[in-house]
Amino acid sequence: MLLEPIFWSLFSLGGFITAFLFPVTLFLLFFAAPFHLWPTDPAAYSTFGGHWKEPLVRLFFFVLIGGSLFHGTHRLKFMLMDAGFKGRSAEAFLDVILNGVAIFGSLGALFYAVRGWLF
Amino acid sequence: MPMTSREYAWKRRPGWWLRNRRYLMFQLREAGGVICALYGLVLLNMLVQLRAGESAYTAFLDLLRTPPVLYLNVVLFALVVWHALTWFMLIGKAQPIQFTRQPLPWKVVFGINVLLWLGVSGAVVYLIFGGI
Amino acid sequence: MAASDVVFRVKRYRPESGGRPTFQEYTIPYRSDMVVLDGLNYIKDHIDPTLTFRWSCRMGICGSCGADVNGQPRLTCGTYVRDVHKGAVTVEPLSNFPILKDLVVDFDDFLRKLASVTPYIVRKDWGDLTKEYVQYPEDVEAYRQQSLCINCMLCYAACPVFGSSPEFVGPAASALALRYNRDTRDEGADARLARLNTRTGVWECTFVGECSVVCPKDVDPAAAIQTLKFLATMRHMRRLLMPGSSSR
Amino acid sequence: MKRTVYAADKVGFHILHTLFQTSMKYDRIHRFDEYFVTSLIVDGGACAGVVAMNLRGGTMVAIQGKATILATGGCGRVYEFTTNGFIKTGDGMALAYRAGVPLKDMEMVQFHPTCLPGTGILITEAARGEGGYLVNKDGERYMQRYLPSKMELGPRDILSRAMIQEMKAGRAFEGPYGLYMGLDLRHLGAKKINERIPMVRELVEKYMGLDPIHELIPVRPGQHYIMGGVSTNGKGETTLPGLYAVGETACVSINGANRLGSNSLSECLVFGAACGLAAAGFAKKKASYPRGAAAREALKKEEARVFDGVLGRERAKETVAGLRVEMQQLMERDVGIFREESALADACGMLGKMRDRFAAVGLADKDRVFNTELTAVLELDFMLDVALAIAHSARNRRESRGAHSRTDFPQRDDANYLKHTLAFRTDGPPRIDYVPVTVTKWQPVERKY
Repeated sequence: MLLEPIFWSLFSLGGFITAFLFPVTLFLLFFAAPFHLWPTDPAAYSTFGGHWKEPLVRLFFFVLIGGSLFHGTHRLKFMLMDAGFKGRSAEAFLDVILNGVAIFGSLGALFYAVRGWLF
Repeated sequence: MPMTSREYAWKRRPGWWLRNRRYLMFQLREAGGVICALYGLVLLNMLVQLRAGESAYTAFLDLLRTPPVLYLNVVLFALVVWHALTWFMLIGKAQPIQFTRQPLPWKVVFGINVLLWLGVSGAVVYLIFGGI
Repeated sequence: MAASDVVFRVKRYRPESGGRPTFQEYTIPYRSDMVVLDGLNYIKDHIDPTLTFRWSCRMGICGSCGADVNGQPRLTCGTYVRDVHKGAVTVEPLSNFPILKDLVVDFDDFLRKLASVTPYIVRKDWGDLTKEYVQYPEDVEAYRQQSLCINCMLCYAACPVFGSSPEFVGPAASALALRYNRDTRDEGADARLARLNTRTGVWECTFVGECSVVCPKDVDPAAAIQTLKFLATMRHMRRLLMPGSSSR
Repeated sequence: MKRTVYAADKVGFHILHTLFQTSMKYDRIHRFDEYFVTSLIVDGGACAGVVAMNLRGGTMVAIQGKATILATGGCGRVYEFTTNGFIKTGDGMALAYRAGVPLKDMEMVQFHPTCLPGTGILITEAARGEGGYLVNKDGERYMQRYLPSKMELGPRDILSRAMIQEMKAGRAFEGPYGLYMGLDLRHLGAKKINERIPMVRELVEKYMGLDPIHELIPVRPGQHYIMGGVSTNGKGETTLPGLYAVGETACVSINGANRLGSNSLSECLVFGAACGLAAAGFAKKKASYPRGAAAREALKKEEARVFDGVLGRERAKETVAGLRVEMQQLMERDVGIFREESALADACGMLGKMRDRFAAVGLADKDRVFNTELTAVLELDFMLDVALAIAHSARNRRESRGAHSRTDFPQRDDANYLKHTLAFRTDGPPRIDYVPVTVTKWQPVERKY
């Protein structure tokens, strides 16, 4: 059973998600305050924690984390294959490790997204 | 007496992606994609720390804002932006679904996507981060 | 007209002498309107008849004269020396292919790959062969771009994925698969997508895009492969969700 | 009824690739890529296959068969300026000729008026069809002097001859590749050029470094097609049982003395199909497979001739490139667009001498694998045979007809020359013979515009 079409779809979806949503998010969370480029600190505990109560915000971060993980691990796999990690067993190994990271990372994000809201 | 042809097997050089600028830009694009996954993990950890409470969260945030980590972040962020831009270029160059009779030139699609990107970013600022 | 000279650094490999490929330099008269192939022919006719390379039409249609010129795959008949030379012009056999002799490389692998994508019209029933299969201009437009491939192999030489995974079906064969899938007369799309939806198929492609940069006929194989990935995924999902349904 | 069909300006290209790709459907088609045929195997008065050199392996092999079809194209490389590819060296014609099959109407060589100087790349008729002008260095549309009723839309032979006359009158441009005329598209405007003849603009920009929207295209006549070839009937059959020829290699006589555009493609499609069916039918009916002994013998003979003979010759004064260029220039000058007795006599004599000089052509490349110097020598050998057949056929036709234009005999002479030329190979100059023309529906009349 070839899984590539499924992972490629998730990779593509992740590509759109990271391209459109990542730059602004990273800017606000990591650079806005330390470089004094924003009037407030969007990453401050109270601010961020306040927003986190919103279902839309939770969904947003779940999608962001899941998308970026599926996107990035797919690229990493092909980069490693290109660098010489070749052959069926090596590829299977990469598939298990990298897709594992993506799947468990996404589940983790899902866990935090629904926690305290659903249970 | 018949001669057997001895083909010379060609081997790809390890530093192939330094051979021209486009190959290098490709490698940076791919690296940008991987960096995105790294940030995905960082964000996940932020959620873990958020869940753990204010002190843990603030400690993590402070770590991110120590100069070495911050400047590393600037470099990685550049790659993420490059990754976004290349993604918009690729959409125009691939167009598996064609909405118009003639495929649009990739530069046009790229321009549309950049505008869309600015719009989406503005929406994220207001909807997710509560505005300025 | 021959104001000055130009140096050609040509990679040589003699199978019967063995050893590794080496560079040989030739100094030849320069003309502003000479193409790289003219230089090679000058060498062959006037300096060194042992220099071996393929060529025929010298107008970019037969696709036999490809070589790496200053590190980039090009048709030597369509590359002006004035555009590429910086003191010297380096000519090497196309990257990624086994070298038979000097600039002559072995393309047989491509012919097997081309055959593997069913590069012809498939029909369950050919019907009345004395009648025409009518196509409208827009039907032709759907596959015209991919049908212009001249099998020159520059795209394979430019493809780093093919360079590291020789089993990869590659750009030109994929583009030609799409050419037939888009043909309104064809009914073989499913088999072609099945072939391309494999370990050696389109999934190997990482969209470096260099194939489309070097293509002398603007076939744009990189875009063709992305389209095929999309179509293969659609087919795959349909079969997952609706087992037993054959697509189209 | 339309005379032809087309696929944009790339008809031949699409036929070629469709045929090649569709051939992959059949496992039983076995291609011998990059094998160079050096001779036919003739056994008991029939063709029994070919002896070929495997370029990659550097070995000679005999390929036996009940039926053999020659489809090797034309012989444009016999001339200095040609629109043909480098590999169009008349191999198939020479192979049949050496096996005793006559070459028919070889004097009928078509020259296309609009080729880029230097490369010989063809600028299609469509450039004039869309309204392009032919001008001399004074900017004059000189065709008004030669064919005022049709101007630039006249037939290829008349346009080519008018160009040569303008050149002789000193009204041509002079460039690095000799004299040329101007093809002016500038008045058509960018829009029309881009829409109707994009390939013309692409070729001129790419291979001439000029933009036809703003500049004159330099053009001169070049050899384009040979109406003559291996004498066959409508089914591609030659006089040698089991040997067939088709396409430009063959002369079915559908082109007479002057081919119309696109008829070459009919030859491939229509007569290609007829020939294939005839050859298959012949093979089916023929009970016994050719004997191996004849093939082995032919193989041995060719190995000795090519590897011990040609490849063994040491390189000296006479080189393959030198002799080839000499032959091409001679053909261009004396057996080209205009012909006359003394020049043709001279050409026949010179070509005979070149045949002898050929024996002294030596090789620098002694390798067997992919030896393109060796194949160039073998091709020159074939070309000399073909060139001799052309020159002698032309010399013996003392009239002007179609593409064959004798300045000393400017009139058509149906009383004496309404007949096909046949050239037979001998150890000396070719033996020229004639056969009557079969006239069916259309009686020959004088060409008037």
